[in-house]
Order: sequence, then structure tokens, then C-alpha cells
Amino acid sequence: MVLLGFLVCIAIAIVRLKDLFAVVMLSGIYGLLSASFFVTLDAVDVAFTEAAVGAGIATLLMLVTVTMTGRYEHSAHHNSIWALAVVLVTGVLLIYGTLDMPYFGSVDAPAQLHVAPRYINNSMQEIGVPNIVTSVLASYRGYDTLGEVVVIFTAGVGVLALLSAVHRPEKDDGIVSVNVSMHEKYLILRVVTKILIPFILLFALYVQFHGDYGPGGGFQAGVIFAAAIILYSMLFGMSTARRVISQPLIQLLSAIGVLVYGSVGVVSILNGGNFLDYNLLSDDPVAGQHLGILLVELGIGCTVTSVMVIIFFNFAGRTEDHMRNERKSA
Amino acid sequence: MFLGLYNYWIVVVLMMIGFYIIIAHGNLVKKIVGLNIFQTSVFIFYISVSNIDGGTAPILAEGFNQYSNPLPHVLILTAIVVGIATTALGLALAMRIKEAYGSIEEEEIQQRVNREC
Amino acid sequence: MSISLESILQLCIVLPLFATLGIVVTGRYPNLREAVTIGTSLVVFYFVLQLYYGLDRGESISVQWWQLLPGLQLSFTIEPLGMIFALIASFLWIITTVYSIGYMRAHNEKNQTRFYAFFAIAIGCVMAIAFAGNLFTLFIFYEILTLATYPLVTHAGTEAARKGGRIYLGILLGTSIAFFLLAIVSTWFVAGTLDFTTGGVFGPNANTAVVGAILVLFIFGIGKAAIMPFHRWLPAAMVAPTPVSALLHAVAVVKAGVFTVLKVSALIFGIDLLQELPTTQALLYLAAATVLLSSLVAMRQDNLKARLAYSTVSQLGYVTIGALLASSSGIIGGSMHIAMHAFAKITLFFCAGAILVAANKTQISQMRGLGYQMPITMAAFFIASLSIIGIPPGGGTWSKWYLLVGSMESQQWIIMAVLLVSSLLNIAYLLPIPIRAFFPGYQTSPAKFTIKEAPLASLIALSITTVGSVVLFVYPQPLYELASGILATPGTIHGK
Amino acid sequence: MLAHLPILQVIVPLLAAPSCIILRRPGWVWLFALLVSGSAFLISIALLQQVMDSGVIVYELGGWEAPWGIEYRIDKLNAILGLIITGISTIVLLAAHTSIQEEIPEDRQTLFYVLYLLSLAGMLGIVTTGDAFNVFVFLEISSLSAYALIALGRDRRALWASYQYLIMGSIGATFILIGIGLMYQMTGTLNMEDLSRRLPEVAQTRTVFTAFAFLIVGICLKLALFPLHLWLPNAYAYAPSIVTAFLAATATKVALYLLIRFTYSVFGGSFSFTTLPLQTIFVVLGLLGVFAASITAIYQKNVKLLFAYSSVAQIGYMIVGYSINSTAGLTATLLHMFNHALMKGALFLALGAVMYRIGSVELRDFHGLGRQMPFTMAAIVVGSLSLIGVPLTVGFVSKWYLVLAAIENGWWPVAVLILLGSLLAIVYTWKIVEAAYFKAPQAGNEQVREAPLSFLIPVWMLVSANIYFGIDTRLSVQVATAAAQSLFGVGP
Repeated sequence: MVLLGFLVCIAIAIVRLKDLFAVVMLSGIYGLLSASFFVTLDAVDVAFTEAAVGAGIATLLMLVTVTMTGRYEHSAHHNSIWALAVVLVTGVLLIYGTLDMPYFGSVDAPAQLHVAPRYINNSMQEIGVPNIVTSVLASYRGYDTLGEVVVIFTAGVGVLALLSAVHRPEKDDGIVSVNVSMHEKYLILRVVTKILIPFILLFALYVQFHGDYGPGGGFQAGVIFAAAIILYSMLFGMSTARRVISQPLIQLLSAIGVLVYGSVGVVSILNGGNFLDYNLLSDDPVAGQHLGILLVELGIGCTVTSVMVIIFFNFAGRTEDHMRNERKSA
Repeated sequence: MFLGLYNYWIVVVLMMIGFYIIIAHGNLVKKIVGLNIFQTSVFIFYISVSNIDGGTAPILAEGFNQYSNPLPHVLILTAIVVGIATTALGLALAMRIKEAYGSIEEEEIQQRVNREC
Repeated sequence: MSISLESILQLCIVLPLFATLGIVVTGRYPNLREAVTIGTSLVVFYFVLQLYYGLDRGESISVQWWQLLPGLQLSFTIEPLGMIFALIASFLWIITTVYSIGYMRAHNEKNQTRFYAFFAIAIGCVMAIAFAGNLFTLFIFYEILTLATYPLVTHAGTEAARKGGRIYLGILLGTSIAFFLLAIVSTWFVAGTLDFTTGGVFGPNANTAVVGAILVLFIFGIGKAAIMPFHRWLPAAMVAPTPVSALLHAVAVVKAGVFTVLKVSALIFGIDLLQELPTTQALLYLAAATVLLSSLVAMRQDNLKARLAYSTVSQLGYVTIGALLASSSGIIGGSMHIAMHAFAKITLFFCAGAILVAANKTQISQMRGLGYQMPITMAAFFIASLSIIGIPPGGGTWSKWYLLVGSMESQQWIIMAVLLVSSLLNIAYLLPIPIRAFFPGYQTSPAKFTIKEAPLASLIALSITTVGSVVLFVYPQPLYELASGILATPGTIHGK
Repeated sequence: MLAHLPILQVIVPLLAAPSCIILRRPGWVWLFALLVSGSAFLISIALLQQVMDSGVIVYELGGWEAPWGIEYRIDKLNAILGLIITGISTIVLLAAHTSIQEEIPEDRQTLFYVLYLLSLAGMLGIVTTGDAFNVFVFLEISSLSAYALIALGRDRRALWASYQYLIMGSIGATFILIGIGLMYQMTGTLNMEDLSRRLPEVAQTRTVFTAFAFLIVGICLKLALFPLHLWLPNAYAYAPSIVTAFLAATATKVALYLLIRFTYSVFGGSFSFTTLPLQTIFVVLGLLGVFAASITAIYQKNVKLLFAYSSVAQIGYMIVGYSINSTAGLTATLLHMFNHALMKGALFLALGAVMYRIGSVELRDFHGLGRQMPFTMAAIVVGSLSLIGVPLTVGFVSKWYLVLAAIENGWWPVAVLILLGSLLAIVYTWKIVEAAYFKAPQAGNEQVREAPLSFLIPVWMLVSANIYFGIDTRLSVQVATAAAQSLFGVGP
């Protein structure tokens, strides 16, 4: 209740504010709050992911963008009357729709009675993984997850196609400026990170492989990995980071992640099952499921990490170039 | 009635705020922020659906028999990824537009575009 | 040779298309190219004659092609009306080819290959239209004919040509898609068949209101019949080279229009139903109005081709009237008029072309005394005019006679009056031309003029057609028999 | 292996995309992509064959039976879609190599093919899946790749168009997501088959009504149904030629497929057409779309933009056919789907050829092309005739069925309007023809040569398809009718 109240306030604040930097920060907080709200609703995995993405990556990307595109929004919103009308109609329709909904948290809602029980009751025998979310994610609806990985891969390729500069001079003058701007914003971060990075990597590995038992899994792990690398590059400058992690390699990794996931499916076809039917990966179905999920999560982690890095590098890189050009013109 | 549904209503309000930002604001980055809020609110809605009184997180453990519905969680995990993907692409486009048109305000860009036509 | 009549029928349609290929291939060598054209035209005419004898022997000839849409087949069958049309078209194609060789060369036009190629395609379509076994087949080739003649109309490629072509295509394609197609679909929906059947397809208990509406759609949809207000394409098409105007816009295209009107009224509606329809009368008056108005307009044209064009519009009105009179002699008159007018009008256009080539004159006012310079041409012009007006020795006499009889039979006194009046108008706008040509009036000594006729090819062509229209006067018997056969045909062959 | 065809059709391009990254060299990547798309095409043919003989094919992914797992469910409807998508994409790819060389920088070309394959896979995924949420996932795959592809256009307006498309598309997707969520809440399932079984029990609830409304609106955004079409024209006009040819022929069709699938299969025709006044709404919007878009098209100076607007108009026709809500109407819609894919594929590919030679598709640059690029222009003319609906082209077939369906339903005025709409098509297509054949070339364009074979062959493949399926309509009509009947639960 309270959390929701906060959320509303923040949202309204975002509407009013013209300072994009503040807006972005607020949206980050919005993500964080909704994450904590997810926790109260027992959705730990989702909370984890939302925290990592909504509060983390998304905010970061927006910040980079804002540093380049300028800090203030100087257009009064046009056509706001129409917009308001549309929004009101939609909203009223939705409210109208809620009237016949089963009450919040009710035990006998159809959603609780039809498909879900099978997951809750049988997943232990069928998959043997305590974290039901993981087993649904990676096995029952594994194909959705493959799609998800492809989506993130698509985003990576798209960003590459849009932003990867044709030629990037290795002069660091531009980078400094970027880092300076970053340091101003993440002062604490800079101090803490140096110590943090190894722990972060360790934690990422734990999340990656512990996903079967507790909250976590390939996606969250991937994001954390990426976070570590990004922090590193922010401290030691883009070019240094690029020297450590070469672009072609990282692109290759992002592709390989998808392929790993896919090939698991293909192998299970070759073993005479349906696509992504892990039972046939080993003689014992449960063991097969374990193996399958492990590999799949690896694939996810691999792709997510590399794509996140790709996206960030290109965003930052583009900003550098832009600033360098501006300084030239100035 | 109110107690049963207030949570959905607030979610609806959140969604609509996000939606409003998308269509009413001219700043490209702000539109993306709006999109984020809109989608996040939809996520909240899904998770609310999955919630169940006296339930616990869907991680099997001794002593629990009421788990909240794992399916929406899975769906939303996917949806979050889709969201970040869209955001990334949108922001990338915004950067390119800034480079190409020197602005990220809808009206200014529209003017320049019309001039070209 | 002993080919089955069925295959001959198909050859009539396909040969011109093959000729197109031949023409394109031999395009580089004009003589060869024109030899191909003439050769084909002769063969096609010979084949049509074979078919004619076949029909005369009472054989029923029909061919089924594949089904274009379920239940809608491309089928061809021979019946008298189509026969008339086919005979005229194929015969005049020969003549026109001869003529155009003379004309095009004398006038050294560009892209002659393209010209002959599309000409051949057009003829192929005309054959298909003439022999079409059902409305669907007819419609398809009707459309293709429009498109195939577009490049001919815009042959010159000038701005004027572009404008003319725009009107031409706009009206013909527009009416046919907006009304004709709708009418056909409705017919298909109401009657369940599109096959041409004696006595019509709608059956006794058809809803006359709906069918009446469909009739209106047909009459307006068949833009090629140039009923007002959809007649403007015809004058617009006069930007085309004269041979095109001659064959297509005196014979092939316009006749395809009125032919369709006749065919639809006789074999889709059937004259009995036609009489009952509420709309027939109104349309009849519209046709009459077209006849009168276009005659009046024609009088005020100084450009010869324009005047001839408007005269064509009015003459087409006759045929439509004949169709809508919904009486046997009306149909007979109409179909005979197709032939009569064809010969007369093509002669007139040939003359116009000849004048353009030889004397380089297009305006009527310039043609005083031209008779001394081009006696043969102007003589031909004179005879043809008589035929159009409908006085001996012109073939037109007969067709107009039957139309009058038809209007009397069905007590359409107004129509009858219109026919008579418009004949007078014909006199007023056609005869002055040759008369002034021979008797310039003011003092001019013939000595000033030296004989300078059009190229021989053209001259031969126009003499033949003139003779033709005279022959039709003295010997109309076979034509009459064919025409009277239209309604008597034993239940025509169905599309299945 | 035959049993696995349904999944193979999707994952072959899906996994081929990342493999391209490994291949790197654009030339090889192109060949590879062509191969992949071609094999997908063959698979789709085989699938259509199977479906026509032996009815619906069900494939359980991960071996989990629906509704717990995700299932692929192929009936006649999506078999056709698969055929259209893969066929077009293969033919378009034939020309891609040449065109891309000209329009996209060297270092982006590999990425281009990756995105192209992803977009292809996404669409195939949408049409083959039998799971509502899976639709959303693959919708995003195809959309995201489409945004990126459009943004690759040379003109800077491409960026702006792509951004607008992204916003519109994301709103649409989110609406669809809300709709799915509400449906799930009321039924507890995501599987379409299962939904269609369980929705009737709760059909009268306001929640289901809302879910339906949101789905429809969301889909219509993707479908670019007038007046939600604003994103489409610019997106098509400024995208790289190949992308335009591919998307114009396929993307909106997929959205239309979703509309049909959800209204008829999931909610059921009776529910869909009673709860909302769909029929009225759609017939009005459809016709408005036809006229508004056609008239706008008439005033366009940029030929790509012109045909983009004509696409909006054509969508209007499909919607009209759909709104008739009869077997005949749906048959007409499906036929027009198929035929329009052929027309626009041919037209936009031909424009690609012009772009390749002249580097512009402004109307004034078409002056004199009739002589300089005879074959390309001939292709455009045939395509235009098909668009107008002249006999012996596919356009005529769909017009015939559409008008017939309208009349069967007693909608005489609609029939008239449909035909009047095609008169507008004459106007805007003939502008091009006249420009090409009656005007002298612009200064600087005197030396233009005919497009290379790598363009002419695919273009003429599509053109001859336009004519072939206009003359021999057995296949297309039979399949479309069968699909329509199966959706109405009548006939075989």
C-alpha cells in the first residue's frame, strides 16, 4: 500500500520535472521501489531482475544518453488535451475491467487453480529443482526463454548497427571528459568499486549456479557480470576496458550464448525427442533436466553479459565521439 | 470491494501516468522513461495476479504448502528483458537523432523533417 | 486444309498474339515486319471465313479454356452477332494494314514496331470479344483491349497525347471497373451464370427493380459504347495516328462497346425481360439524347477528325437504341448498323488521313476546292457520307430502315422522330465537306489545282472500303440473315 | 525429421542469425541467409502440404503437453502465412546483396543480415505458435529487428521514422501484454486452444471485455489500421529498399493474422462480433482507410511514400473483407493478403532497382525511365495494374471476391465504394507511368542503364507470380477458402 503510494508520487514527479537527470534518477528509484514491492508479493526472482535492470542498467543507459543529448527538456507538452483524453478513456476502460476481477490475493482465482498447481505440485518429481520459477522458466516454458535470449541478442545487434562508430580514434582526451562527467555523478561508486569488483564477480558466479535453489539464474547473473565490467571500464576509461575485452570477442560471445541454448534443443531433437526436451539429454530424465537447465542458464548468462557490455560500450563510445566533435566545433 | 481491488486501481493509475508521459511529452528520452513506467506498472499488475494470501515465494521448502503462482513471475522475467531491450534500442535511436538533427524535441525534429519533404 | 473448326476458332484469337512476337522480332526490317502483319491478317480473315461457312452449315462451334475462377470459365463460342463483328474486324484489319503502311511511311512516324505490335494484340482481343462464350470472358478481353490500345492512342508521346490518353484510360477503365465489373458480379450473384443464353439468364421471376439497376450499370459501364456522359474518351482518342482512329475508333473499340451492349441486351437480359424493365425507357431516351446532342456538337467542329469522332458517338447511339428497343428488328437493325457504319466510317477516316498526308490539312475550313486536288478521296468521302446518312447507294440505308421499323413496332414515336432528325443533321455536318471540296463556290479556276493524291496503298484501301459499303447496299442478304439469326440461335452453348 | 518441421521452420532462421556473426564476411553471410530462408520456404511448402492433407499439426515444445508447456499449432491459416513470409523473404534476399552494397556501409552489412533473419524468425514464430504469451515474445523479436532495420536507411528521416515506429509498436505490444494478462487472470491459461475452451464460461465478465478491447487496439496499432497508421508511411519510405520490400509484403499481414486468430480462434467469432460493434467499426475504418490513404497517395512526390500509403489503403480492403464476417469475406481477405504480398513485393523491389541506379525514388527522377530501364518499369506497370485490379492479375481475383462477398452480404454501397477505391489506384499509379513514359529524363539522369540481373530476376519472379496466380487461381483460392471455412468451423 505504502509502496504503491510512493510509486504514484514518483511517477507524478517524473511527469512534472523538466530536469532529465532528475527524471532518470527518479525512474531508477521507481524501478527499485517496484522491485521491493515485488518482494512483498513473494516474487523474489522478478524483484532481483527488476532491481538489476530497472534500477541498474536502464538508469545507467539513460544517464549516458542524457549526458549526450542534453540535460533539460524544454518543450511544454503539446497536444496534452488529446493525450489526457486518450489516457482517461483507456484508464476508465481498465478500471471498468477490474470490476469483475477476482479479488487481490484470493486463493480461488482461476489463475491459481488451472495451470499453476501442476508446476507447484509436480515440478519436484518432473524436474527436481526447488526453485519453481527456474524450472518453469528453463523447462516448461523454456521456449519463451529462448525467445527472451534472442530478444536481448536482437537488441545488442540493433545497438551495434545503430551506434558502432565506423572508425574510433584511440585518443583518450574524449574519454577523460566522459569519465569526469561520470565521476561527478557516481562519486561514492568510484571509491567503493575498486574493492567491490572481485566480490561482484564472485557473487555473479554464485547467482549463476545457485539459480536452481534460490532466486537468481542466468539473466540476473549476466546483468551482474556486466555491471562489474561496466564499473571497471568507468574507472579505468573506456579504451583500457576495450583493450581488455575486444569488441569482436564480445560479439562472438553474445552469439555463442544463443547458439548454446539452441543447440541444447537441437541435441534433444537428435536424441529423438522434441525441441528442448531435456529428458533425453541423459538416461535419467531428472538428471537430463538438470543438465539442460544448467546449459541453458549458461547460455543466457553468456549472452546477457556480452550484450549488456556491447550496449554500454557503444553508448559510451558514441557519447565520447559526440563530445569530441562538439569540442572540435567549439 | 475496495480492499479487494484497490491495488489494481493504483496499478491502473500508474500505467496511465506512464502512458500519458509517452504520448504527451515531446522529449524523446522522457518518452522512453514513460514507456519504462508504463511497462513496469504492467509487470506490477501481473505480479499482483500471481499473489496469493498466506503464500510464500515459489521456492519449494519444508513447511510451506501455499506458494504464490510462479507462472506470472516467469512471464514477467521475460517481459523485463524485452523492456530493457526496447529501452536500449530506443535510447540508441534517440542518440542518433540527436546527432542527425541536433535536438531530441519532437516538434523541432518534426519541423526539420517537414522542411525536407 | 483440314483443321477442326474448334482449333481454327482458337487460332483466330491466338494468331494475332503470335504475330506480335513476330513483329517484335522482325522489328528491325520494316518490310519483313509488315509482311508478317499482312500475312497474319489474311490468314485470320481466311479462318474467320471458314468459321462463317461452318456456322452457315449450322455447326455449333465452341471451345472451353481453363477455369479462371471457380465456375467462371474462359470459353468461346460462335454465334451470328459475334460472326458479323469478327468478319468486319478481320476484313478491315487487312485493309487498314495496307493503308497504315502507306500512311506511317509517308508520315514517317516513330516506333512503328510498337505500333504494329500493339495493333495485333488489339485485334486478338477483338476476336476474343467477338467469340466470347460468356460475359466473364468478354469482360477480361474488353479490359485488355483498353490497355492494349492505350499505347496506340498515346503513340505520339507528346503532351497532347498524354492528356488524351489520360482521358481515354480514365473513362474506359474507370467505367468498366466501377460499373461494368459491378454489374457482372451482381449478375453472377443474381442469376448464378454469365453464359450468353438466348432469352436471357435471369429467368421469369427475376426482381425487375434489381435487374433494372443492373441494366443501368451495364449501359454506363460499357464506356466503349460512348453513351453520354461517358463519350469524351472518343474525341480524346483522336490524338492517335489516323489508322488507329480508323480501325480502332471507327471499328474495333467502339464496335466492341456497342457489340457488348447488343449481346448483353439480347443474350443476358433477353428482349422480353428488357421490355418489362423500368429503366429501359429512360436509357432509351438517354441514347436518343446522345444521338442528337453529339450530332449537334459535330456540326460545330472544324477539325475533321473531331467531327467524325462526334458523328461516331451519335452513330453508336443508334446501335444502343436498336438494342434497347428490345424488338427483333431493333436488334437486327442495330447489328446491321455495326457493319454499315464500320465500312462507311473507316472510309471517312481513311480520307481524313489521306488529306492529312497529301495536303497536310486537318481543318474543314481549309478544304474548299480540295476535290480538284484529290478527286478519288473526296468522291469516296461523298459516298461514305451517304452511307452514314442512310440514303442510297449507301449500306446505311438498310440498317436505318430496320431501326425505324423497330421503333415503330414498339411504338417509340419519339425515338423514331429522333432517328429521322439526326439523319437530317448527318446531312448537315457531312455533305458540305465534299460539296465544298468540289464546288468551292467563289471563283477559283480548277487549273490552280494539280492532282496530288495520297500514297497508293492508302488510296487502294479507301477505295476498297467505299466499294464495300456500296456492296452492302446492293447485296445485304447474307448480313441480314446473320443478323436475324441472333435471336433465333438454338440455346447457345453453356460455359460448363 | 518430418515430425519436427513446425519447429524447424522457426529455429532454422532463429539460430542462423547468431551464426552469421561467426561467419562475418558479408558475401558469405548473404549466401548463408539466402540458403536459410530458402530452406524455410521449402519447409513451409511441406507444411502446407501436410496441413491440407491431414489437418492440424500440433508440436509440443520441450515435450510438455499444453497448456503447461508451449505448443506449436499449425492449421491452414498459419500455413498460408508461413508460405507468404518465407517465399517473399527468399525472393527479396536474392536481390539483397546488390542493393545492400549500394545502400548500407560495409561494416553494417553482416548485422543487416542478422537482423533480417531475426525479423523473419520472429514473424514465423508469431504465426506458428499456439501460445498467447509466446506470441508477445516473438512479436518483440520481429519488431525490435524491424526498428533497427528501418533505422539503417540512408536518409536521416529513417531514424525519426524508426523511433516513431518504436514508440507506437511498443505501446501496441504493451496493450497486447495487458490483454493477455487479463485473459490469463480470468482463465488461468495462456494456451490459445485452452483459452478458446475456457473463455466462454467467463465471456460475460467486464474483465474479458476489457482484455478483448486491449488486444484489438494493440493489434490494430501493429496493423497500421487507419487512423493508427501514422507510423507506417515514413517507416516504409525511408527504410533500405530491401527492408521495405520485405516488411511491406509481410509485416502487416502478420498483424492481420493475429487479428483473425484472436477474434475467430481464441474468442470465437460469435463473441467477437457481438460484444463490440466490430463489424461497423471495421467496415467504416476500413473504407475510410481506403479513401483517405489513396487520396493522400495521389499527392505524394516520393514514389516509395506513394506506395506506402497505397499499402495502408490495401490494408483497408483486407479489413473490409474481414468485417463482413462471412466465409466469403474472410476468403477475400486471405486472398488479398496473399495477392497484396505479391504486388507490393514486386513493386518495392522494383523501386529498389530504381534506387540502385538513380539513388532516389522521387517522382521527377522517374522521367524517361520507360526507355532507360524498360524491364524495371514494365514490372512497375504490371504491379500497378495488379494494384488497380485489372483482369489476369492477382489484384482482379481479390477484388472479385471482395465485391462478391460484399454483395452476398447485401452491402451494395460497400461494393460500390470498394470499386471506386480502385479508381483512385488508377490515378496514383498512372502518375508514375506517365512520368516514366512521357517525360524526358532529368538533367544528369540521361545515362541511366537497366538494373542488373540480380535485381531483374527476383523482380520478375514476383511479377510473373502476379500474373500466374491471376490466371491460374486454383491453388490460392482453394487454400484461402479452406482456411476461411476451417475458421468458421464449416466444410472440411
